[in-house]
Amino acid sequence: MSFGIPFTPPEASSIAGSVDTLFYTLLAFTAALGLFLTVLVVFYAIKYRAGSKAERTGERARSLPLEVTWTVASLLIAFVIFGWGAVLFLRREHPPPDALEIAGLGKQWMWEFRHPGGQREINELHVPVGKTVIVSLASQDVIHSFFVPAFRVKQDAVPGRTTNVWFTADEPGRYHLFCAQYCGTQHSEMGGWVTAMPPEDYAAWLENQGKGDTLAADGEKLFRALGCSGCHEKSSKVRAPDLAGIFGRPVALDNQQTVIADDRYLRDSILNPKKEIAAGYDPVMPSFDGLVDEGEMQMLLAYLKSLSPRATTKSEATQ
Amino acid sequence: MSTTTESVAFDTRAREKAADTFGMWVFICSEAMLFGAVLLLFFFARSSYGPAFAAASQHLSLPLGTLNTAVLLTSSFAIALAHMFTASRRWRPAVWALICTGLLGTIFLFIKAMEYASEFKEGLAPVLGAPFRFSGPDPTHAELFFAFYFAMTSLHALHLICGIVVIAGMLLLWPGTTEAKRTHRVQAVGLYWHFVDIVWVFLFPVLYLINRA
Amino acid sequence: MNALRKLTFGYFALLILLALTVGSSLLDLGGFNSSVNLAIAAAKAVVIALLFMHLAGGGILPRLAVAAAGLWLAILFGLTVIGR
Amino acid sequence: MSTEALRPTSYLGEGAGPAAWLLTTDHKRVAWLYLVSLTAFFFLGGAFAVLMRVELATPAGDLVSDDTYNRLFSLHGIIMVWFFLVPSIPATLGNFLLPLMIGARDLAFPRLNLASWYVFILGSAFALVSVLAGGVDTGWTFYTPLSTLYANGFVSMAALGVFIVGFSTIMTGVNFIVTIHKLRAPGLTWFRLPIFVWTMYATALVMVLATPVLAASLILIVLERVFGIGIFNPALGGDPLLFQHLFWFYSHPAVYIMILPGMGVVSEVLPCFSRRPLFGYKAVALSSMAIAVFGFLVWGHHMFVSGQSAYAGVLFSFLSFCVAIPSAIKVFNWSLTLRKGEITFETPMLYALFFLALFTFGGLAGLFLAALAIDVHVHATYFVVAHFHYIMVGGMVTAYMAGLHFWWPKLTGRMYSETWGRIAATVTFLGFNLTFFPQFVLGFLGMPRRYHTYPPEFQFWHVLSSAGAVVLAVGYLMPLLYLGWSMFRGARAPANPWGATGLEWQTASPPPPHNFETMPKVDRPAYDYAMKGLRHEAFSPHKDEAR
Repeated sequence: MSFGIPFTPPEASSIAGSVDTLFYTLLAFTAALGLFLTVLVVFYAIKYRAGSKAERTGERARSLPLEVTWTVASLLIAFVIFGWGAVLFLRREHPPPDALEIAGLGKQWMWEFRHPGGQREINELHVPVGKTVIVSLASQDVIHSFFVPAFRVKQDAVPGRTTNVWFTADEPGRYHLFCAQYCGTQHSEMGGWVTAMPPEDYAAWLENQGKGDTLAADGEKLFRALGCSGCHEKSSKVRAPDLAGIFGRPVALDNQQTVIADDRYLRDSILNPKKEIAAGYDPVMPSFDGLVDEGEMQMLLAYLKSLSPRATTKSEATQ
Repeated sequence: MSTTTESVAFDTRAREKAADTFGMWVFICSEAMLFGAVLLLFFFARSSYGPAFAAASQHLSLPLGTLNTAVLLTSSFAIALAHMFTASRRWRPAVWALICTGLLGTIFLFIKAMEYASEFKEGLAPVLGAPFRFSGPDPTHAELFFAFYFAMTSLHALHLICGIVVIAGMLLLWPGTTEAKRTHRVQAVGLYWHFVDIVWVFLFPVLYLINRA
Repeated sequence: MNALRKLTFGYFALLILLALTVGSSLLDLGGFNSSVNLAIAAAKAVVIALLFMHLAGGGILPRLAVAAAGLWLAILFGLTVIGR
Repeated sequence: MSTEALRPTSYLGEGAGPAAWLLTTDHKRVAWLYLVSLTAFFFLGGAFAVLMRVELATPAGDLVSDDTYNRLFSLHGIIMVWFFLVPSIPATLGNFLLPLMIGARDLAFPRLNLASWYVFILGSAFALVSVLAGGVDTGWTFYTPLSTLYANGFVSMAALGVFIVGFSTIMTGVNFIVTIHKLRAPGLTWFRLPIFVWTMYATALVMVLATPVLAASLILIVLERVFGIGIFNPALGGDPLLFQHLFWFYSHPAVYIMILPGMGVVSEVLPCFSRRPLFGYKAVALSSMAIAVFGFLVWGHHMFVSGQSAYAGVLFSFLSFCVAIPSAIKVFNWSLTLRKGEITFETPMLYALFFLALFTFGGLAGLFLAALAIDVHVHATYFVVAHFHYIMVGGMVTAYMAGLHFWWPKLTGRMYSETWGRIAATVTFLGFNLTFFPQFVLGFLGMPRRYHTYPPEFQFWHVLSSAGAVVLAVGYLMPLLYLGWSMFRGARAPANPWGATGLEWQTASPPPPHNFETMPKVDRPAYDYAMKGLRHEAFSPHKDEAR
C-alpha cells in the first residue's frame, strides 16, 4: 500500500468487516459534520470580519426552532450509532456453535496458550481458518488484555475470574498479538503472533507439536489428585453433586435461586464453595483457594466442561 | 472591613453565617461520598462472602462496640449543647460542653485502641504483615473482613482525631476570640462532629452486627 | 427551655435506637436483620441531622446539598451494581 | 514604555515582599500563587512528554529503559491531570475572575482559598519527592492489583500526593459553590451570569462530589501498600473491577472538571471578539449543568472490555451518547455566535477558534469510542490517547491560553505583544495537529498505548507525532517568554482593552485590592454587545503598541 505506510489494519476475522463498515460510516459522518462546521466558522469569520460590508441587521441571538432541531437531530443520529455499535457488540456474547476452546493465561510478561489437545505455546497462537476459536482468559497476577487488531477483538484477563473472547479467522496469515492493558515493566514485550492457517495445516501443526495429555485429561488427573473425585464420584460415601453434564446446566441453590453453571459458577464453587450451595447438599466442601493456581484452574474447568459432551461453550459474560 | 465578619467578602454577619453553614454542608456531602465509596466496596464483598463475614464479625467485641456508640452519641449531644449555649451567650457552660465533647471523643479512641490491641493479640489483625489466625471455616475471606474493618474504622478514627484537634485548638484560642466568632466556630465544628458521628452510626451495625442472632 | 428539650429528646431517642439495633440483632429475623439495622442507622442519622444539625431550619441550600449527596450516592451504588 | 510606579490602589501594589504574597488572602494574589506553581508543573509534565515522544521516534527502546519509560508516562499523566489540568483554569483564572465577575469583594472563604494553595503545595511536595526518589510505574490510573502488589515505584508517595491535592480541589469547589450562591451582586440573577461562572459552578459541583471517591480508592491503595490492609487483593477475594468502578466514577467526571472551564473561557472570548451576544445563552448555561450531572452516568465506558457485564456495557454506551448531546449543542451555539458579528482576530480569539476546531474533532472522535463494537478495537490504543489529548490539550489547554491572553491585561495591567501572541497560537495549533492526528491512525492500526517499543511498520506515524511534539513544545514556550516580558515592559492596559461586557472589565486593570471602588449593580443580561453598540475602533487601543 501507499509507499509502505499503513493506513488500515488487516481485516482477518469474520467480524472485522462489519466493524469496519461501522467505523467507515462513522468516519464519513464525523468528517462531513466536522468539515461542515469548519467551513461554516471560516465562512462566518471571513464574511463578518470587522469592517466588511456584510449585512448585520435583524435577528436575535437565538432561535428556538433551530436549537430544538439540532438537539433532536443530534439525539437521533446518536441513537442510530449507539444501536448499531451495540448490536455488533452483543455478538461477543454469542459465539457460533462447535467452537474450538483454547485456554489463554496471561502472566507478567507472556501469554501462555493451551490447545484442547494439550499442546502448549508461549506468545504464539496457532488457529485454524474458518473455525470459531474461543480463548478463555485468566491471569496469574495483574490485569492483562488479549488484543488482536486484525481480528478487531480485545478482552481483559482479570485475576480471579475467567473471561472469554471468540473470533473466527478468515484469512491465513500472521497477525500481531498485543497485551493492551498496562501490566508493568515489560508490558510492550508481552505479545507475539497469532498465526491463522488452513485447517489441514493446523492439524499438521498440532501433530508436529507432539501429543501431550489434553487439557481436560490434565484436569482429570488434578481432579483425582486434589481429592475432588473422592466426594463427587457416584460411588462416594459423601453426598456431593454429580458433576456429569454440569457445565451450562441450571443449578438450583438452597436459597431458592437458580444459576447457570458457567465459568464463573464453577470457579466460585471451587474457590468459595460456601457462596452458592446446591439445593439438597450440605455445605461441606472445603475451599481450594490458594491450592490451585490459575493454570490448574483452567485444567479443572476444561475437565468439567468435557463432562458435558453436548454443551458448546456459551461465552457467558462473567456474571 | 468591619470586625464582625471573618471574610471581607460579606457585608453582614447574617449573610456570612448562612454562607458558613452552607459551605460546611457542602463539605459534609463531599465527605459522605468518601465514606460511601468505601461502604460500597464493603457491601459488594459482603454480598460475595456473606458467611465468612458473619463469622468474622462475631469476633468483634459487641459490648465495647455498643459502649463506643453510646459514647459517641453522647459527645454529639454535648457539642449540640455547646452550640445551644453559645447561641444564648452562656460562655462558661459552652466551654464545659466543648471540653466534654473532646474528652468523650478521646474516650472513644481509647476504647477503640483497646479493641485493636485485643484483635492484634488474637491474631485477627492482618496489618503490617502480622500473622492472621482465624479458626472459622473460611479464613481467607474473614481476613478480607478484617481488612475492611481496620480500613473503615481507622479512616473514621482519623476524622475523629481531626475533630478533637480542632476543638482543642478552638478552646486554646477561646479567650482571644470575639463572641460572634465563637458561635460561628462552634457551629461549624459541631456540624463536622455530628457528621463523623453519623458515619459511626452506620459503621457500627455494618461491622459489628452481622448475624449476631 | 425549648431548645434544651429538643436536644435532650434527640439524645434519648438516639440511645433508644441504639438499644433497639443491638437488641434486634440478637433476634433471628430471618434475613431481615441487616435491613432492620440499616433502617435504624438511617433513623439515627435523621435524628442527628434534624435535631442536632438543625437541617430543617437552615434554609433551602443545606437541604439541597444533602439531596445532591443522596442522589450521587444512589448513582454510585446503582450503576456499580449494574456494572457487575 | 511607562515606568511610573503601580498605583497604590492596585492589588499588585499592596506590599511586594514574600510575606505579602505567601500570606495573602486576596483571591487575585492566590490566583497568582497557583499560576506560578501550575506553570512549573505544566512544563515538568511537558518535558516528560517530549522525552517519551523522542524515545518513540524509533521502534526499539533505545533511548531510555522500559522501567524509565513507564515512569515517564505515569508521571506525565499524574502531573498533567492532577497538578495541571484539574486545577488549571479554576484555580488560576477562576480564582481571579469569579469574584470580579459576580461583583464580590472576594471569595466566600478567603482563608480557605489560601489554605487550598498550601494543601496543593503539600501534595505537590509528595509527588515531587516520589519523582526524585525514582518515580511511579503504575500509569496515572493506578489500576489494582498492579499498583498494590506488583508496581516497584514510589506508588504510596505519589498516591498520597494526589490524595492531598484532592483536598485542595474540594476546598476550591466548596468555596466556589458558596460564593456563587451567596455573593452575587444585586440584580445579578442566575440567567444574567456569564457562562464562565456557570461552568465554574458546574465544575465545582463535580469537584465536590467526585473527588472524595478518588480519595477513597487512593487511600485504600496506600493502606494496602503501607499497612498491608488488602482490600483490593485478589488473593483475599478483592475485586480489581471494583477499583476501576470507583476510579472512573471520579475520573470520567474529572474530564469534565477539565473541559468545562475551557468551555466557559471560550464562551466569553467568542462573543467579545464577534461583538455579538452568545447564541442560545440559556442552552449553553443549562448544557454546562447537564454535562456536569450526566458526566457521572457514563464512567463504565472505560470498561467495555474489562469483564463487566455486556448489558452494563450497552447501558453505559447509551448514556455516553446522551452526554454527547450537550457538547454538540455548545459547538453549534459557539459557531452561530459568529454570525452577523464584527469579528476581529486578536490572540484570544485565535486560540478560541482553534479550541472550537480541536474540541469539535476531539468530541467527534469520542463517538467512535462510545460505539461499542468500535471501542472493542480501539480501546487502550493510541486512538484513545489522541481523543483525550484533542479534548484535554487541544481543547482545555488551548482555552486556557485563550483565557490567559484575554484576561492578561486584567491580571497584570499590561498588554502583551499581539504579533507574538498570534504566532504562538498558530504554532501551537499546527504542532498539536501534527502530534496527535497521526495517533488516530496509529490507534486504528492497533498500536496499544503505554508501549515502550512497537512494531517497525508503525514508525512513519510515530515519527510525525514526535516531530509535532517538538513544534508543540516551541508553541508553549513562546508565551512563557513574551508574557513574562510584557509583565515588566508591556504597554499599560486600560480598564477594558477589548470593549468587553462583564463586571470584571468595569474596574481598573489591575483591579484594586477589594475589586471595586463602588459595588456594582446589574440590570442587564450577559453579553449585551449588540445593545451597547460598541464599535471596533473604540476598543482596540493597543493595536499599534504591539510592534
